[in-house]
This record gives sequence, structure tokens and C-alpha cells, in this order.
Amino acid sequence: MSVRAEASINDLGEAARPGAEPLVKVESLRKWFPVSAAGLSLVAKREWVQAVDDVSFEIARGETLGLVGESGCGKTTVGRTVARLYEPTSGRVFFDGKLIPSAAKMGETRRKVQMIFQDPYASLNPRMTVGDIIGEPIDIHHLAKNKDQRKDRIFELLETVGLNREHASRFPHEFSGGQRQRIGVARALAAEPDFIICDEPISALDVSIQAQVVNMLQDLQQKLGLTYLFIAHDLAMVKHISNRVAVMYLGKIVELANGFDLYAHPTHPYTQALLSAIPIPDPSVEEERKRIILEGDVPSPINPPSGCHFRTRCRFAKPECAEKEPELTDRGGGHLVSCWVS
Amino acid sequence: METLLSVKNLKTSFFTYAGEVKAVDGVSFDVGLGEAVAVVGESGCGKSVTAMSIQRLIPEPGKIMSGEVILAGRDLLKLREKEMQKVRGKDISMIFQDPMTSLNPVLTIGYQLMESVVRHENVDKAKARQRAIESLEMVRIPSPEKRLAQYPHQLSGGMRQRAMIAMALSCRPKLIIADEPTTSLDVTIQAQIIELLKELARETKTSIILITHNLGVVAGLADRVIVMYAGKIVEYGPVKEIYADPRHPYTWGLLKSVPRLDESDKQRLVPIYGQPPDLLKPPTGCRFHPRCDYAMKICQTEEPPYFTSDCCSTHLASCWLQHPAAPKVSAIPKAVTA
Amino acid sequence: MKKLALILLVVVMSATLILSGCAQKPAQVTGDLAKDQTLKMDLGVSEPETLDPAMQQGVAEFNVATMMYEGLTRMDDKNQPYQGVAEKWTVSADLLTYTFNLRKNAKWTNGDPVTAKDFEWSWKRAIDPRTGSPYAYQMYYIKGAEAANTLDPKKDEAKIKPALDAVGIKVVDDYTLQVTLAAPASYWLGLTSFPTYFPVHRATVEKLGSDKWATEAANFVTNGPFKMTGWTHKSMITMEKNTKYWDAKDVVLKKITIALVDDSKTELTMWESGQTDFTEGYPAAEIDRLKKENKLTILPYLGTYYYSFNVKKAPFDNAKVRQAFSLAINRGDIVNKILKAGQIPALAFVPPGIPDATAGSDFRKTGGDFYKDNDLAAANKLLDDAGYKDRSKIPTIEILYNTNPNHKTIAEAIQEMWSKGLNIPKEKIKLNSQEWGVYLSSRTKTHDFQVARAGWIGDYVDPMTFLDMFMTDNGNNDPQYANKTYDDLLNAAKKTGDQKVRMDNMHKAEKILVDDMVIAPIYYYVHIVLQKPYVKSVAINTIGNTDFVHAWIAKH
Amino acid sequence: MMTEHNVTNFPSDAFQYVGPIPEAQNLIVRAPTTYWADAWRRLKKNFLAMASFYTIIVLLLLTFVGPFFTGHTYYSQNLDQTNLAPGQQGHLFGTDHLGRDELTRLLYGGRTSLEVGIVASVISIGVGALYGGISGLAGGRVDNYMMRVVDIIYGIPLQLVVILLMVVMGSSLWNIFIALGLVYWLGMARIVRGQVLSLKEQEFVLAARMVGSSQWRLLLRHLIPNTMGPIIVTLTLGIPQAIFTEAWLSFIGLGVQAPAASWGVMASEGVGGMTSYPWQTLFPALAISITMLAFNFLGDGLRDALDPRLRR
Amino acid sequence: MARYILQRFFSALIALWVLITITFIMMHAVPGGPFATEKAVPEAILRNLEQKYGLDQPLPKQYIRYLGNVIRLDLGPSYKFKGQTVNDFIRREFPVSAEIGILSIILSLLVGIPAGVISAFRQNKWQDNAAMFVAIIGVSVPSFIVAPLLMYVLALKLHWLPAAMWGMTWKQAVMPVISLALLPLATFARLMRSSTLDVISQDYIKTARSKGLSELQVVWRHVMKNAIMPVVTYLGPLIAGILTGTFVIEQIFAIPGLGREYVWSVTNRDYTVLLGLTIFYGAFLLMMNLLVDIVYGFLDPRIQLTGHKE
Repeated sequence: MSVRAEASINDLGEAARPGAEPLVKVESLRKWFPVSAAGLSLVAKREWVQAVDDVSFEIARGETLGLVGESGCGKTTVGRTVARLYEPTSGRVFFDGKLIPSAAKMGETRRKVQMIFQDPYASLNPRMTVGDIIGEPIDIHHLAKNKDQRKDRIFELLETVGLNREHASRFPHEFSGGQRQRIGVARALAAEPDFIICDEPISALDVSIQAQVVNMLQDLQQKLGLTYLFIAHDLAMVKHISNRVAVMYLGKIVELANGFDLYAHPTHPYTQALLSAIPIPDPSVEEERKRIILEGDVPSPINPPSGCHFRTRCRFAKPECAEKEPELTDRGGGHLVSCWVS
Repeated sequence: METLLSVKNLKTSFFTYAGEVKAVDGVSFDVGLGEAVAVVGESGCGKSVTAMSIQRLIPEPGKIMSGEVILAGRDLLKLREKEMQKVRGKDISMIFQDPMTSLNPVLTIGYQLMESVVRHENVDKAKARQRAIESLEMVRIPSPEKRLAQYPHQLSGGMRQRAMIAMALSCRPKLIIADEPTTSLDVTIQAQIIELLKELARETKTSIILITHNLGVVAGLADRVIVMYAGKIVEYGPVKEIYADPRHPYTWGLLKSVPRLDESDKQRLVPIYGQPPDLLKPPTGCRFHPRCDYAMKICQTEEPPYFTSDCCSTHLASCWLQHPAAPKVSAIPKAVTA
Repeated sequence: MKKLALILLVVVMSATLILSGCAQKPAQVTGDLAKDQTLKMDLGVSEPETLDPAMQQGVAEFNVATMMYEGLTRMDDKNQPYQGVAEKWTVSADLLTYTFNLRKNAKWTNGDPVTAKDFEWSWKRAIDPRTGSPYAYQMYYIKGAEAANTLDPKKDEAKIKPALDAVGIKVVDDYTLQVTLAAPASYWLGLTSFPTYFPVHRATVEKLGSDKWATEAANFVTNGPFKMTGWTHKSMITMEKNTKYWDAKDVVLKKITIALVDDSKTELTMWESGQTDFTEGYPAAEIDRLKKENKLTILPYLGTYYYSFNVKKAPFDNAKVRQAFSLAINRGDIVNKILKAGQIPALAFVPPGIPDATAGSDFRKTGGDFYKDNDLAAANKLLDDAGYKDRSKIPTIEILYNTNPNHKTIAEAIQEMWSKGLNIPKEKIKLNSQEWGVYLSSRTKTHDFQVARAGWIGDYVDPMTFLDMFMTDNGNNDPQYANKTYDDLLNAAKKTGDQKVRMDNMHKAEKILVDDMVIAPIYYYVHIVLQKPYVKSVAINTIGNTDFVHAWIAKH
Repeated sequence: MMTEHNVTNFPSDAFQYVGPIPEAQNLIVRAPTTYWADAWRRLKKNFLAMASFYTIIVLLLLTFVGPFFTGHTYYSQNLDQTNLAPGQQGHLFGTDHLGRDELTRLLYGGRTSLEVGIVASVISIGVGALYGGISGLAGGRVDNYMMRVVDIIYGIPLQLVVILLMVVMGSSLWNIFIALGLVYWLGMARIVRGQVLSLKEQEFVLAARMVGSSQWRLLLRHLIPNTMGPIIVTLTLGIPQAIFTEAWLSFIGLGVQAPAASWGVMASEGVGGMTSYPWQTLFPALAISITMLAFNFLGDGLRDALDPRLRR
Repeated sequence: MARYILQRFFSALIALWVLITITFIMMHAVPGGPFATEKAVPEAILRNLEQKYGLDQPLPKQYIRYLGNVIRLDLGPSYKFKGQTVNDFIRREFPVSAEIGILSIILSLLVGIPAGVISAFRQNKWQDNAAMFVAIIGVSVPSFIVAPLLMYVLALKLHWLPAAMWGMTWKQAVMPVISLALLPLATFARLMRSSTLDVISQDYIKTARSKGLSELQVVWRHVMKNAIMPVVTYLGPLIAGILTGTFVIEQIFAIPGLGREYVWSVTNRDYTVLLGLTIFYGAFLLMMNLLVDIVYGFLDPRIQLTGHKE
């Protein structure tokens, strides 16, 4: 084990210690979407998009778990299923030790789990003022006793995310992308959550703005003791913000490890390819880098390959990879990998 | 190096209800024969408008106000529309960001590939077909004959972008303008495409203008880099110089605000504060000054000229900090220190 | 009215004519003939409902059938029957038995002779309840016909054949037919000129089936002056002169084309643009102009347009109210300023044109008028007397009429007359237009109305056809009027053959009816046709039936 | 390439450090515009749409106020002055077959026609938008069955539905509203459903669900307000359709009860005497056409104006 | 594909069944029957008629028997036109309605589509306004005014064309076809305008232009096929509606088509005709919609008729 990895475990803090109860626990989560013809299906055979297939992980209180993967790998579905925007096909989700039975029976948990969305343009209702958008969770959960308190709370939240109180009466389209993302964060915070699922919160933003939002999220975590599930396709950014990083491929987690550990010792062939594909803004580094170029494209999640889902593009694929699915096993120090060859 | 394209003082404006938006405001640069030039900047900085202006495909209510676009001795802005059509696709071709939307969904790949060959080279169908197959082979698409009859939706994202590139190559243009060619692709596919573009540039000696917001992509591909901000070029130079010795605070910001995969410890990111300006009413003086950590009094009123550095005359930056009288600021990005 | 009119029968009263068996001379050609003897007309319906004479009930169908077939007699434009297939006839002294001698040169279009058996079979077919002839009740005058026709075709199937055999129709020989009536009905002879009494070709009907045989031009085997040569359904019927017709020499027209058009604007445009020569269709709004341009032919018509008061619904359960409302109608204005086609204000119910007991007299003239038109003073007084001095106490009144621009116009005018003339608040008088089927149901079945517009065209030329409607048990008694004296008077009239007594009783009955103001008569109809001046000798009787047999086209 | 700047004449404090200007960063240059203000601005540039807009306002004014100033009532008859030509005896548009003032009837009839259009549309919003919204939001099987119902009603020819309804219920203005409302919500339901289906996967709806919005709140506060553009366009285009249908019903005799008038009634009455009194057809026909033109142009203009693709 | 069509067929059958049931119930709820006349007819005769057509039986029985006949494709006899059946009517009158319908659809496509495209390319220019003005006039003037007007001018005043009737000379087709084409023409123009506007803002049009294609080539090769989709969608119900006749036009020009028959059957309570034509129309509509979906598949390769996503 490298020195860096040791250091990072310390980063996790008290709650992440083995034995402590994790805030979020996901067990064998599955989410399949039906694909069927429209109409009264008398003769149609059902097929399923296996968007998320048997995913398990835990997030400790105060921790940030990063979830990376390419488009269509199911990372957004994981986030939305954990948040109960989708009902899972099977599997269990525990929050603060309690099983969440269904979206309808979430109770307080509905408020305590919040989400920040990807598209700053689509995630705010264009017909509502910023104040009403932020005020909505306050109204629904009766978090303010009266109108003044509600107003004060909205102003407070606006200032928390670096906006002015004058902005409350404006409409979303008057703001730039970064400002809108701040509004989205304020809305999530208005519900006074414990856990925030950040679903690609920065990928639609310009590079110079991304840093603003990331820093803000980190500050808020510090200040409010929040727990994050940080979903993104930008591995560099995920590594930067997360304590641990899970890599997804075609509905499954293929590798889960501490961020520095993952970069230093990528074990799964997919992780290796992913890391090598990410450009580094330095011509001298780039000149020397050797890329692992993955051939072909991600297969369809309707009929994923048998055995290891990655085997069709894997450099090291062996016949047995097609026969049996590899399990996510601990290769030491909490570095989990799902692969037959490595 | 022989100059292929020379853009001089290009100005393009959009006439919106609120007034004139100067999207490109006096941009000048050259592209050499076989050279890859990257144009980097955030959205709205005018990089795509520059590209479209070269092709003269500015949509309503936009208008090219002035300047010259000289391609192999001819000022494209002075050509008649009919002549310009002969330039498009033949001398200059384009690759767009999203291969999903920039291929016509109801026409076969073959049709769309052959179209420009038939249009520009007066060849028969069989010949055009042959050319289409060759182009597909060049971009390493397996079994190209089969692909000709397929529709865009039947190809994967990476394949589509290859087909797009094949289309751009089909008339063997002198210049390819690639407008964010990898932005909508996944990283692993992005890597494929970047490698492909690199090889093609080497093999065909085609000049490339690569428009991107990703400084990483540029590092591996471009010979020279142009950094744009708010409709103007703020820094301009050979790729290694730009990364090793960036001179403009905006470029510093771009480099420092993104975490590097190879960073070894968790440094806090250094963001650029605020928003890019509305070009309806850009700031006076240096357009970056309201967001600049190093802004000086002069920056607020005087537009900075392009300063060259002592080492190399091809590296220019439009920043008052480069003035001999300005204080020396040592905000060297960590890329250099690391 | 034309489209709605269903039953039009004429019965001729004159006993002398019947006994003599003599006839009017058909109209003669009196000028130069046009080269092309083709008459172009339109029918006013989109398609005849049927051309099987036994199944017909509408005027349009009757007119087409009259071209194709010939009964024992034909009817001239003065409502007098003359010889058709029957060459002559005799009546027994008790007025019950008629013996017809058929002409031997009458042929079907396929060459078969027309015999007494044809008539017997055709008439019994119409009487047979299984045929489902909607007009079979016009056969009820014949002994045993009603009994046979009212058998239930399902329950009494076995009884049908014996009942038909008992009907008083007897074939003496091929050319002699003897008919026995149930009661003396001097006007029965005229009925033999109408489609229900037309002969049909037995072999054809039996070969193609009773329902199906009359649907295509090629199938018809007929015996009339014209034969059908083409029937493009819902579009056009073409007739050509039947050269096998016994009187073919007197038939001048070579061809008749009948356009099946039912839109009055289109009918008029076709006529004015020369696409047709003869039509009965025109929008009422064009009347003024057509009259000025001298394009109208206005003929007498045996019918009355009136409003029925529902005597069981307030406020019309009060005779004074009914009288008041009737008197407040300005019939002169309706006729002269709205309709403008020569209609006559009705100041009684039975229309003129029906002979009274004495020769040359007219029932209407003898009876005279019963009230003054537009008698507002009397009307207001009556209403005051009825307890509605305070007009706002009058219940809301609704005038029911069926959807049709003409009825609507009259209803609007009357609404205004009542409101203004009787000083009733405008919103108290409402109009209710209902679609034809719904209106019929409201007026005749459920009696769900206060005032309803109605019209009656005589079935035959006798006041009885108008007056017996309002007898207590009559199916046409929409106002639900019940008056024993009225019933008794009419029943007595029905039983006697003495014309003087009959007419006297009917005059009395009419006075009761009008005094009680069960209905408010509005005007007496006229029959308007548009025919080009070169179309001559079309015989149209007062009940609206049109016969083209002797028509001709003058040089033009 | 740029030449080196001459740098001699700067004030001494030119290179004094000032740092970024936070106010300038949050400066919003463009005047704050709401969605509607923006749409209005674009609409104003559309000449035909604006002309139509004002035409409709004038029409509304004329029909609702006009009848009081003509000096006649729509029902008062004068049988001595029937079918007067325009301008005769002080009747600007002439009189009809009962001697009623055509202008007054036209204005009064316009009220009926416009009411029919507007009420039918309001019903179509009330029923259609809600139905479509619920169907789209519920999704899955419920949506499938709800839309099947719409399909089936759609399969019944409009003529049949309206005629049968009118035949059953009789003719009155109120029944026209009901008949039209029963049929006109279908299109609206389809449009709103389509919009809701695509909107409900949008992140702001997910966000609303995240913060705990109930289904009704989602529908009424988030989904339907965001389909307002298409709803308004459908509405504007639905009004002329309803007027058209009312006219058509009147034409076949199932319109408002006399003596009330509508343009359809007047046109169908007039068309019979077109040869004799052409103006009796012309004026109502013109009125119908102008109104429909205006609503159609306005609808088209609104569609363009409300189209988010065209926002610049 | 076969499975898809089968599935659509099944759901169409269900839809038709519901349609039949609703129409059946509505129809019998309406007062008045097929044999109602203004003059009272003796009870016995009414009974004879009702027995003859089976109307004496209880409604559920009539309904079941009717369904049985429909399954055998026998739509029953007309109550009013003796000896004729609804099948006869459809066989005779559908071709007539269809002929006028097809002619007017062709006319409206030929004029409407180019008008819409030109409008879109000249958005907010005078060409746009002019084309849209003409198009909107098409939807603004009711056909019951246009038709008599045409008849008045062309037949009565100018004597260029015969006033009415059908099938004797081509001249008789001119006025009905024009009157009928106005509405779809205008609709096509407007649909085409908005879909063309949609398409020309797409990225692939930028691509086409960047290939150096002329404006005409861009329109013809890249815009048309994409922009025609909404027109095709609209074409389904439109064809069904127009081909099965439009009452007003057929009435005014005395054309022996299904539309005239339809309204006639309502007013005359000719139950079988009304039901039969409703079924025919409904089935035709469903069939056209299916056809449109299949055509769609050909026009747009992205659409998979099996309903699968790739």
C-alpha cells in the first residue's frame, strides 16, 4: 500500500472508520426499464434495458463518493434510484440505518436526500421566480413559520451560494449557467438535507465556472457536514472532489477505491483505459503518454454481454470471462475490483 | 511555413433586439500549410463564430462587418455566394460538435458522403462511391461498403464522428475546421478521435483549425494555440510556450481552475470569479479586467496591445502585465512548477 | 313542405263521372315542337326512397312512378280520373262493387300483356303484412284488406293466406277485374291512379325478390308511358319513351332526365343556368326576385299552415288565451310581406278548393271566415278576461318548430307579433327549433310542446281530411283536443252518403274547432313550380302530384 | 502581426493594482425580460399578428358595445322595410327578410360567435389540458388507456358527435358550448400530454419531485404552466375552428335559437338569397373571414413568438 | 413488422368495437325513429315495418345481432332506401368521394407544400406574409360560402362550368375540388412552414451548407424529407376525412358521395346507414393512421415499427 493511500484514509474522518454506521447503504440495486411497443400490448414481448444491475456501495457520513463512467453506463440511474425518483427493480437502500420502503413512504428522508442536477437551463422551472424556486421546499416541508421567516431564509440561502437577495424576484433565464447552478444548490439546501446527490453538476458549465461551483460544494460540505454522491464523467474532477471513486461500466461498478489509489494503481482494464484516455493539459506530458485505445463502442444495455460486461472490449479477455460474472472483491485496503484477469 | 489562411481584423456582429452584439471583434491570425491551430475559449467567446465567418455561414441576424479572410490568395469575403459554395466543402470543410445532430437522420451515410464529391468534382456515381469508401477507410471504419447503406442512427457515436470526418475529408480539402469535435463524445471515444485527427493531419498534410474549450485536447494535437476571450484574441503562441509560459491571467485561470488527473494532493481549485461579459456592452479597456485578479488601473481604460516576449516573437499576449512598467507577477500555474 | 309531404291522395267526388266512366281529353300539342323532346328536371330529393310502387309514400317517388307505371286510371290536373289501363268501368247500385274492363293492348315493357291477374297479385302484395307497405292503409277501402293487413306477420302467419283470399278483389277473366269495397266510398276510384294501386310485374318481383327487384334500372319491367333507362344512384335517373305503351302515339317527350338534387339553392342555380327545365326547388329568399322576373308558376294547393296549441299545457288550456294568441297574428303581413308567393291568409281551417254539397259551390266560400285578421283589440280583451291582465303573469311560452328557414322566419315574425300585439315581455316568448326527427317525436308522440307549427295537405278533396284529425282518438290529434259534440258531428257525417248532411255537419264542426281555437290557422298553401316557358302540358293537381305523360317541349 | 505599443505616456498610477470588480461581474446588461415580455416583443415585430391582435380587440369592442349605438335592436322587425339594400332608410348594412337592421344583428351575432369561440376554448383548456396533463404525468398504463379513449372519441367523426349531441340536447347557445367543448378538448389533451411527457423528464420536474412536490403540485405548478405556449397557440387556433363549427352547425340548422343571431346563422340565411340580396351573405361571411383571419394570424404569430427555439 | 401490424390491428378492433357501441347507444337515445312520419300511420303498419327490420326486438338483442353482421362484413340494409344495403352505398359512393378527395389532396399538396417552404425560407419577409395570407384565407372562408359563391360566379354568371352533378364531364369536378382543397392546402402550407423552420435550424443543415451545396440542393435534399413528416402525420386523418366525403360540398354540388349520405342518415334516423358509415369511417381512419406510420418508417429510418429502441 502506498503512502498516499494511507493518508487518504485519514481524510475520511471519524465516521468513515470501519464499524461506523454508513449514512447511505445500497445493496444489490437493480433498475431495469421496460422497452415495449406502444399500444395495448397483446402480442408484444417485453425487453429490458438493464440500466443498473446489481450495484452495492456505502457512503459514510461526511464522505463524498464519486461515481464515474461514460454516458449510458447507468450512473445517473443509480443516483435517481437512490433518490427514489425511480422505484428500483430490486435491491435495498438504507438511509441512516433505515430501509427506504418506497418513494411514497419516505417521510422525512424525502427532505434529507436532495439532488443537484446537470443542466442548469433545464433544472429550474422557467415560469417561477428564483425566490419561489428556492421557497418551494420550504413551503412543502413547512420549514418556515411565516412569510417573513420564509423570505429571510430565501435571502440567507441566496447569500450562502454567493448570490444577492435582489435576485429572488428574478427569473432563471436572466442568469448565467454558473449562477443558475448556484440557485439549484440553494434549492437543495433549502430542504436542509443531510445527503446530496450531485448528478453531473458541473459538466454543462464552462471551465472557469466549474471551479467556482466545485469550491462552493466543498465549502458547504465543510460547513454543513453534508454527504455527497458525486456523479460525473470527468474523472479528474471526480478524483479531485471525492474521497472514494466508483467506476461504472454498463450498469455495474467495476472498480471502487480511494481516488489517489485508483489513479496510482488502476486495476480493472477499463479503469486503465479510462485513465489513459483523459488528456492532460501539458504538451510535454501528452507527447510521451501512451494511450490505451478501446476498440468499438459500449454494447447495448438491452442485451449486455454475458459474463464480464467489459470482455468485448477488453485487451486481456479470456474465455472464462464470458462464462461467469466477476464479483466486486476487495483487493486490499478497500480497493474493490470486479475482474477475472487482474 | 507557407501561410494557407490569413484572417485579418475580422469583425462579426449579431443584431439582436437589444442591440449589436460584437461576437467577433477584430480577430487576426494565420494558419500555415499543414499546421494545426487550436482556438481555445469558453462558450460565447466567439470561437465558433470565427469559424463560421471563415465559411461565411453566419446565420441571421448575424453579419460579417469587416475584415479579410484570405485563403490561398483569395479573399473569401469578396467572393460571390456561388463562388463561395465552390469553396465550401472543397477547399474548406467542417466537422461539427455533435455527430448525432449534424448528420441528416433520413439520408444514408453513403449519400451524405458522396454528395460533396458529386457536387465539387464532377464525377460519376461509381467514382463517387469509390471515393466515399476510400474516405471511410481513411478514418478506419471497418467494412465501409456496408456502412454506405446505413443511416446515421445505426452507427455509434464514435462511428458517426468518424463518418463526419470522412465527409470532411472526401474532397481532400486544404483546411478542416473542427468545431469542438470531441465535446459530445465520451473520453474513451474522444481519445480515439484525437488519435485519428493526429494521424490524418500527419498523413494528409491538411491544415486544421481546432476549436475547443478543453485545454487537454489541445495539448496533444495542436501546433499553435489561440486563446480567445469575449470576442478577442488574448493570447497566441506555439503550444509548448502557452502551457509552459502562459502570459495572460485568463490563460492562467483556465489552467488553474481545472484539476489535473496527475495532481498528487488536493489543492484547492483557483476559479476565475464572475461571469464572462455580455458582448452587448463589453467592458472598456481590457475586457477581462473585471474578473482579473491582477487588474490595474490602466486595464480599466486602455485596451492592451499584443506584447511579444523576450524569448520568442511568435508568442503574443494582450495584457498590460506584459508592459515593462507593470509589476512582475508570479502567478505561474502549477503545471509548470509541478 | 315538399320533402316532408308524405301522403297525397285524391279522391274524386263526382258520382256522375264515376258511373259514366268518361274522361278528360289529355292535353293536346298546340304549337311547334322543339327538335329535342328531352325534359330536364330535378326531383328535389337525393334519391327516391324506393321505386317499388307498393312501398312508396313520398311525392317525389309518386311522380317518378307515375312516369313508369300506369294504374287502372290516371288523374288530370283538375283531380279528375280518366282511363288508364282500364278502358271502362261500372259500379253496382249499392256503390260497393266496381267492375273494370281492361284494355287488351296494354303491355309490359317486355311485351307481356297487362292483365287483371297482375292487378290482383300486385294489390294483394301491398295488403300482405309481410310486405311491410307503409301505405297499405290506402287499401283499407277494399273489403277484407284492413283485416288482412293488420295481422301480425309473426304470430298470425298461418292466417295471412286465408285473409288475403278473402279480400274483395276478383279476377273475372284476364281483362275483367271486380273489386268489392267495405263501405260505399264514392272517392275510391281516384285512388286507382296512385302508386299503391299500380300493377307490378310478378315474374320480375318473384325472380329478384320482393325487396331487391326495384333497385337497378335494368331490372324494371313496367307498363307506363316511360321506361327507365338509367339510374345512377343519388345522382341521375333517365327515362325514355316506352314504345310499347298502349297510347305511345300521344306521348311526345322522347326522354326525361331527372337530376337527384335536394339542395334548394343548387336546384335554383341549375334551373337558372339552364341545367334543368323544371324544378320545384328554390330558396324562399329568392321568391321576390323570381316573381318579379316572372319565373314562377303559382298553382293552387290543398293545404293549411297552422299552429297547434297544446290544450293540456298552460296557458293554452284556456280557450280565451288560445283565441287571443290566434287573433294577434297578422296573417296578412306574413303572406304579403314575408312569403310573397300568393298564399292566402287563413281565417278558417279548411282551405278553399273543395266543392260543397251544391254543384259549383266551394266549402270555404260557403263557410266563410270565422274571425278578423290581426284583431288586436279583441285579442287583448280576451287575454285580459283570461286573467292575464298583468301580462307578466303569463307563463313562458315556447314555439316549437322544426329546423327550416321558412318555419323559422314565420316563428320569428309571430313571436314579434305576439310580443308587440299582446304586450307580452319579449323574453316570455321563446322559440325552440328542433331537428326533424326530434320535433316529430315532441309533437306527435310525447306531446311535449305548448305551441307547435304544423301543416296539413289534404289526402283527398273533402273537408273530412282536415277535420277528422282533431277527433278525440285520431292519431293526428297533436293538440289533444277532446270535444264530444265535435266527434259526434263528424261521425254522423262519415256514416251518411248524403252530401248535404255531411257538409252541414262539417261546417258546424269547423266552427267548433275554430271557436275553441285548438289551432291557429295561418295561411293556405300554394304550389310553386319553376318551369321554363317552353315546357308545356305538365299536369299538376291540387295535391301536388305531377304527371308528365302528355308534356311537350315547345320550339324555343 | 501587432506591433509593440508605445508605452511612454502613462500616468504614474496606471499600473497600480486594483483587482477584479465584483459589481461588474454580476452586472446584467440586458433589461430583465420575462418570458411573456420577450414573446410580446417578438410578436410586436410581426405586422400581421399585431394587426390581427388589434382587429380582435376592435371586434370585441364592436360586438359587445356596438349594438347599443346602432339605434336598432337585433330583434325588432319592420315588415314594411324588408331586404333593404345597404344604406337605405338609415340602415347602414341594409335589412334582412324581416326588416331587422343587418348591422345590429351582425354586431350582436358577433357576440354569439366570439362567445362560442372563447367558451369552447376555455372548456377545451379546462378539460383537455387537465386530462392531457394527468395522462402524461401518470404515464404507463394509465396514460395508455386514457389516450385510447381520446383515440376512440377522435375516431368518431366530429360531425356525428356534434349533430347527435345537438339533436339530443336541442339547439341553444349553451348546448353549442357543451357540444363543442366535448369535442374540442381532444386536440388540447393530446398536445398537453405530449408536452407533459417530454417535460416530466426535465430536470426541473425531477427537482420538484426531489423537494417533495405532490402530483397535483407538479401538474399545476410545474407542468401545465410550462405548456402555456402550446396551449395558447392551440387556443388561438381553436377559436376560429369553434366559430367555424358553430357557423357550420347553423348552416345545417342546429345553431343558436332564433331570434338570436350568430354570423353562421346570418350567413346561412343569407346564402339562400345570394342572387337577390348578396349583401346579406357578404357581411356575415366577411365578418367570419376577418375574425378567422385575425385569430389565425395571431395564433401563428404567437406560435412564432412563444417558440423557445426562436428566442434570441 | 408483422407483429407490430397485428398488434395495431388488434387495438384497432377494440377501438372499432367501442366506436360501434357508443354510436349504437347514442343513436338509439335520439328521439324519432326511421319510420316516423308527420302523418300518423296505423299501428299495425308500423309494427309490420319494425318486424320486417327487426326493430321490434329489445335493444341488446339488436346490438348483438348487429355485431354479428358486422363481423360478417354485412353492414345491413337501409331502412329508408328500400332494397339497398349499406354495403351498396359504400361500394357506389366511396369511389366518388374518394375521387374528389384525392384530386383535392393532390391539388393542395402541389400548392401548399411549396408555399410553406418558400414562406419558411423568407420568414417574415413579404413572400412569407403573402403566402400565409393566402393560406389563412383558405381556412378562414367557410366552404359553405365558397361553394355557392363559386357556383354563382362560374356557373350562373359566366356559364363556364355546369352548376352541379357529378360524373358526366370533368368540368363538374372543378368547383368541388377547389372548394374542398382550400382547407388542406392552407393547413399543408402552415405545417410545412413551421416544420421547415424547424428543420433549417438543425445542425445537419449547417453541415449541408458547409459542403457547398446550393440553397436549392439544401432544400430539396436535406430539408424536404425531414420537413414533410408533420404533413404525413396530418395526411392520415385528412385522407380518411376527405375521402369519406364532406357533407357541405357534396350537398351543394349534388355529388353522390358518402358525406351527403352520412348527414342524410342522421336526419332520417336510418340507423344502419349511420352506423355502417361510422364504422367505415372509423376503420378507414385507423387504417390510414397505420399506413401513415408505415410510410413514416420509410421516410424516417430512425423509426422502428416494432417499437424497439436500438
